Amino acid sequence: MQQFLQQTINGLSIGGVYALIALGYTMVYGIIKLINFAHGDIFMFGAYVGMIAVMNFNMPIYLAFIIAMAVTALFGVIIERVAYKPLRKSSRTAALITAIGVSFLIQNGMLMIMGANIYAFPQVIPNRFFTVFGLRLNMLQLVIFATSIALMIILQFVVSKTKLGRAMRSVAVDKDAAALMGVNVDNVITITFAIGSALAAAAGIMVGLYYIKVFPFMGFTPGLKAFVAAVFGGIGIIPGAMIGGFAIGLIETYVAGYGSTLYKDAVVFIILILILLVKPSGLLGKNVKEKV
Amino acid sequence: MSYLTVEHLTKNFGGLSAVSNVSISVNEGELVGLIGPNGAGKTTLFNVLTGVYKPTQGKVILNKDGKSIELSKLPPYKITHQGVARTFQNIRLFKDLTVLDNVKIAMNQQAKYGLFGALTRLGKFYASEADIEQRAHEFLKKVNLDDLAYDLAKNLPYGKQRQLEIARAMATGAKLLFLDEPAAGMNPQETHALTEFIAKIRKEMDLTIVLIEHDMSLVMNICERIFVLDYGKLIASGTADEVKNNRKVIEAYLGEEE
Amino acid sequence: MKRLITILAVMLMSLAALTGCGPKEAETIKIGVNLELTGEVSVYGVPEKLAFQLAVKEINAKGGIDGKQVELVMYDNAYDTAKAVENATKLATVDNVVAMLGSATSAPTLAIGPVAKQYEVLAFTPSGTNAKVTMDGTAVNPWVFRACFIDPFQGLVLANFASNTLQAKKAVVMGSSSSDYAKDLAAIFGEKFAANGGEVLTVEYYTDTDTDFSAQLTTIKGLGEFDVLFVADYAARAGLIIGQARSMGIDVAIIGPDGFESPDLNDLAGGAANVNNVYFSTHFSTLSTDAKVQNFIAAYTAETGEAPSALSALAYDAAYMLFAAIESAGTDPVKVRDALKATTNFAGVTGTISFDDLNNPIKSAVVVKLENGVQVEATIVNP
Amino acid sequence: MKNLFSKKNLIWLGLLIVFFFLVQFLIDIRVITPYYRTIVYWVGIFIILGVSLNIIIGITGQLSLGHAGFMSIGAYSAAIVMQNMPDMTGLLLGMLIGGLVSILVSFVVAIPTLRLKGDYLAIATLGVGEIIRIVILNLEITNGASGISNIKNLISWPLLFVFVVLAVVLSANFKNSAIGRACISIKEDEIASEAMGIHTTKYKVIAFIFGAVLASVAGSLYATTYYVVKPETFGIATSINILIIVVFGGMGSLTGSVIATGFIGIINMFLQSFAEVRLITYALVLIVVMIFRPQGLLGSKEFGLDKILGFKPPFSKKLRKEKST
Repeated sequence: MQQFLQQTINGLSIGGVYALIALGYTMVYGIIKLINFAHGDIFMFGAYVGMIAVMNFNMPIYLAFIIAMAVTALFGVIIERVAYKPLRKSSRTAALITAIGVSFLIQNGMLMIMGANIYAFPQVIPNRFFTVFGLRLNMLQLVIFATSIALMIILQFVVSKTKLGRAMRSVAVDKDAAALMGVNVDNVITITFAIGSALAAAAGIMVGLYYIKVFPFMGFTPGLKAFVAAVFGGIGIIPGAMIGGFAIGLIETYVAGYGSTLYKDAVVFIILILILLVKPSGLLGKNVKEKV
Repeated sequence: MSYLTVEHLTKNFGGLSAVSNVSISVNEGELVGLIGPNGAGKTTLFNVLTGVYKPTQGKVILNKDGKSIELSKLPPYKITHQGVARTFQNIRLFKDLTVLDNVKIAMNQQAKYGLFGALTRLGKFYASEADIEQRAHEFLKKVNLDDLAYDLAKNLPYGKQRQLEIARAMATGAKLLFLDEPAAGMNPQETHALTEFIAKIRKEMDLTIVLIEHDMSLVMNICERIFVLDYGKLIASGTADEVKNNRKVIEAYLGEEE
Repeated sequence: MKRLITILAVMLMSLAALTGCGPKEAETIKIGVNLELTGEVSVYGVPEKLAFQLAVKEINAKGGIDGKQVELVMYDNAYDTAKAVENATKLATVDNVVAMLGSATSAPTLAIGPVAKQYEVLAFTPSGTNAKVTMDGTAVNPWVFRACFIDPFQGLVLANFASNTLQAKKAVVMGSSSSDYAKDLAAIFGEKFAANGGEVLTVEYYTDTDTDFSAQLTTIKGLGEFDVLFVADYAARAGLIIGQARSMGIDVAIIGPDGFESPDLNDLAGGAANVNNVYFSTHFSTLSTDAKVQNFIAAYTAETGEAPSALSALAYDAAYMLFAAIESAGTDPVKVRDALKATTNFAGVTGTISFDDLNNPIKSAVVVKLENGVQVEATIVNP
Repeated sequence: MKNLFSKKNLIWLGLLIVFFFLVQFLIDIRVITPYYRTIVYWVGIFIILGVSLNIIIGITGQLSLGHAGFMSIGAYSAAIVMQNMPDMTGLLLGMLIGGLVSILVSFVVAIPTLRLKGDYLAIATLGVGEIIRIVILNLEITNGASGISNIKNLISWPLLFVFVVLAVVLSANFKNSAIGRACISIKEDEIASEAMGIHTTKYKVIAFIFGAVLASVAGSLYATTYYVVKPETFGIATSINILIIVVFGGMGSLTGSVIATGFIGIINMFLQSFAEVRLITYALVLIVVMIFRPQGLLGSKEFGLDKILGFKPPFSKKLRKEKST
């Protein structure tokens, strides 16, 4: 039982990471129906920026967070303007292929600039442990968990209660109609990418702090799993990303802990396929049929 | 038994009833119209009749060659195999293919070879392909589109696209056609030409036609019977004159008057 | 369309022009290099590239070999076997190199082997540890050599070290399921440790892309007491495992293979304070007082700005062994192969090296102890 | 005229024979050196992969990102059989087994996943590719992470030529048949296609299986060309490399894929020394092509003899005239 609880804690802390990345995925998908395949790589980019800020410029960690989120937001906006915007009218397949291209470009660009070396993120926050009822908890785990929930609540508030959120929702429903109603569609999409990318950067730094390892391909697998998480919870739905993230984290940990680690990733993909088949709109989603 | 029988058909979306308890029958060779204000459930009814949606309740039965077939249990392609075809409100041609290919695809069932024949080109492949090609051309001649056979569907003028869509539906070998707003977006001349076209093909090919239309001149001109839907319910049926003078219909179109 | 045809025609013509150049009288000694320089695996290829370049720079500064300058012809195989075959074919038939160095990992080297045999140009891998690398089916491939000891050897060394020096009775093994390195090591270690009278409680696998090992470590912790944790992996993951194990309160001795050796190990473990009671087997120790070793460390650090790893040391030795063979045999690839094969007691930075019948080096291993992330003790272990 | 020995078919046949002997001659006189031969082999194998993926993506419109998974089935089948039968019989037997396993796997995969649309399908197939890779990584018979090495090298220009021609001709026949038309109509408009009486699921599954089998054959050739098969070779990166061929050559254009593969093979050769640039170039190509020429090099058109020799189009795929687009 103790072990089960410990595994649950382990699962929730990985899940928090997936949830953080999934939030960005889901926001972008919710607004422009694009699977931003490069989102995991934007997360990687954010981790690098944060690391360089701390390591080379000796910034305090909170400043590194702010800088990394700002730079990565800008990076996300540039990607959107250069690569995705020209394709807004094209098929979704074309947009997805472009996103794959962008993902490869960021990975290999980073590889060229920083090399394949694995960097260790400076451990600027001393990682403390607590033992509660015989369970070992650690500070960063709690921070990741709390941050992901806090960000989810803030985002949900922004989208459902603010003027910006209203504009976002209107763009999500019908871009042309939103434009007619005086919403600046381009700006809304830009802001969406900026927020999504900034979230990814925050996730990148937290992962850097917790898991230490920073390298050009670090975004690929978590990115894929976060995508699965977003689909699981209902892509486009902010609380769904959260629930999906934690669910995938837990499932993965239980499979690794009690089943076979070897098939851990396979199980995640099987879940993805099952979800897509049984309820493609995800746990919290509503089914929408194509209009004939 | 009439040719097409719709029995107590209901289609709900979530809590919303788009079509409720509609019963209709259409006789062989008839041309009937389906009218009603926007959102009355006409297209939904078409979608249920052609298998795109499954009905929540009720049945759709086709009587063909003395057999009755329950269409509401079949997927769309099998309904088409029963000689029932349709057009769409917003034209759905295979835009990047030629006019000829659009028709050939509709004739696909007539191919007399399978995967093996297709890959090796042995057996009946060449004969069957030549046959389909020839028939497609013949068919296009019949509907006056043969001179455009090698044009891309998307490059056709609007009126011709509508015409091609009807022709393509017929090319499946259909005897029962559902036309969803065939005259939408047309000017009076085009509508007139279309009216003549529908009348002509119907006679030449022994078709039964059900059409949705907003253009009353077209409906009143050529439809022998008219059904009126409002809020998903059938509120009237009969000849053009009968419907025109029905109080419920006037209310539905003009709003309730005291 | 016309433009396309023109472009294709031009390319074909330039292709033909390229083939026109036959082998010229060599003014320099060309040595081929076929390494993983891009992609994820370039972490292993790049240090070897740097070591090769260092060795060539040194030998050329001393006037080259027999008065001829040494030139490296370097191609990237990106850890892709198809590219490795293409590169090897090009080096052997177009560049007409005297010998080929590389690749750093086993898989591309396994693909290079048959090409080396077909065109009779030797391939020398500094660090391809898979036992099959120098084999051609069940017989030896006479054209493939390596500078490192093979996986089974390290497994034996570590099992003996655990049983004899650490007096361990119960062991737990962790390794990556996507690496043959880990699988081979884990298997041999398990056999030998059991033969020594110990017991392996479990073998926990994970994948190369994992960064969170808490699930496996929690399972391990649930198994009860054990004496040693064997992590059969490279520093990229071993560092994380050390850190996460220590933070979960697993404080038994952690042992590992040569892959542990990396300047990043301490950082990845979350700080040098976590790297206590850690041992790993390796090819050379920076603690060595041998002047050769110290010179190499100084030169490499000056040249690249980084401390050398075991991979760069092995590559450095491979380069010098090859130079020695060329010096004694000239530039005929077949004679060079024979000369390399005949290498006896070559004094390199990774030990004194001769080749056995299977073209594997005969040398002893070093087991290094880390306290607070620093090498404090080096024991030479023979299996 | 409309039969197997039509004038057009005979001209094609003649051209192929001439091409075959020309290349063979160039190999014999060593103008095509062993190194260029390895490039030719790469191009041949990837032509089969490109064409087979084009059937699924370009013709049927189903974006699949797991193609390398099916390639690995063929590669491993050949490798495993050739462990015990290191000769041509072994290769062909391995190819056959690989094909059968691919049919089985692709069928099991296709039935549920092809119900999905667009980007969901893409992600699901990506998942399938990864699952295949993970299974291979953990099986005993595939030798896990080490993969299988020391595979007998049996590749030769005649062998490669036969399979490439076979794959391309079969694919072209597939495309220019009632089945191909059904597939194209699904890509154009699935709902209209269904309304025309086309059993869309069936045709999607057929196209998917056909593509998977060809990929598996290419995989078998890969195994016998490169001595070693290992799980990483068949990851997402390879699937995307094949996708680049399809996108670059033109979705729906088989000849486009053939030309694109040749082109990429030559570019690869010239960028040999600029390895880092190569991957970045590919990524850029993908993005730039999608933005400026989403239909690829040839679009959905084929590079054929009809235009050159002035034949009447046998099927109306070829346009007599093209109006403003």
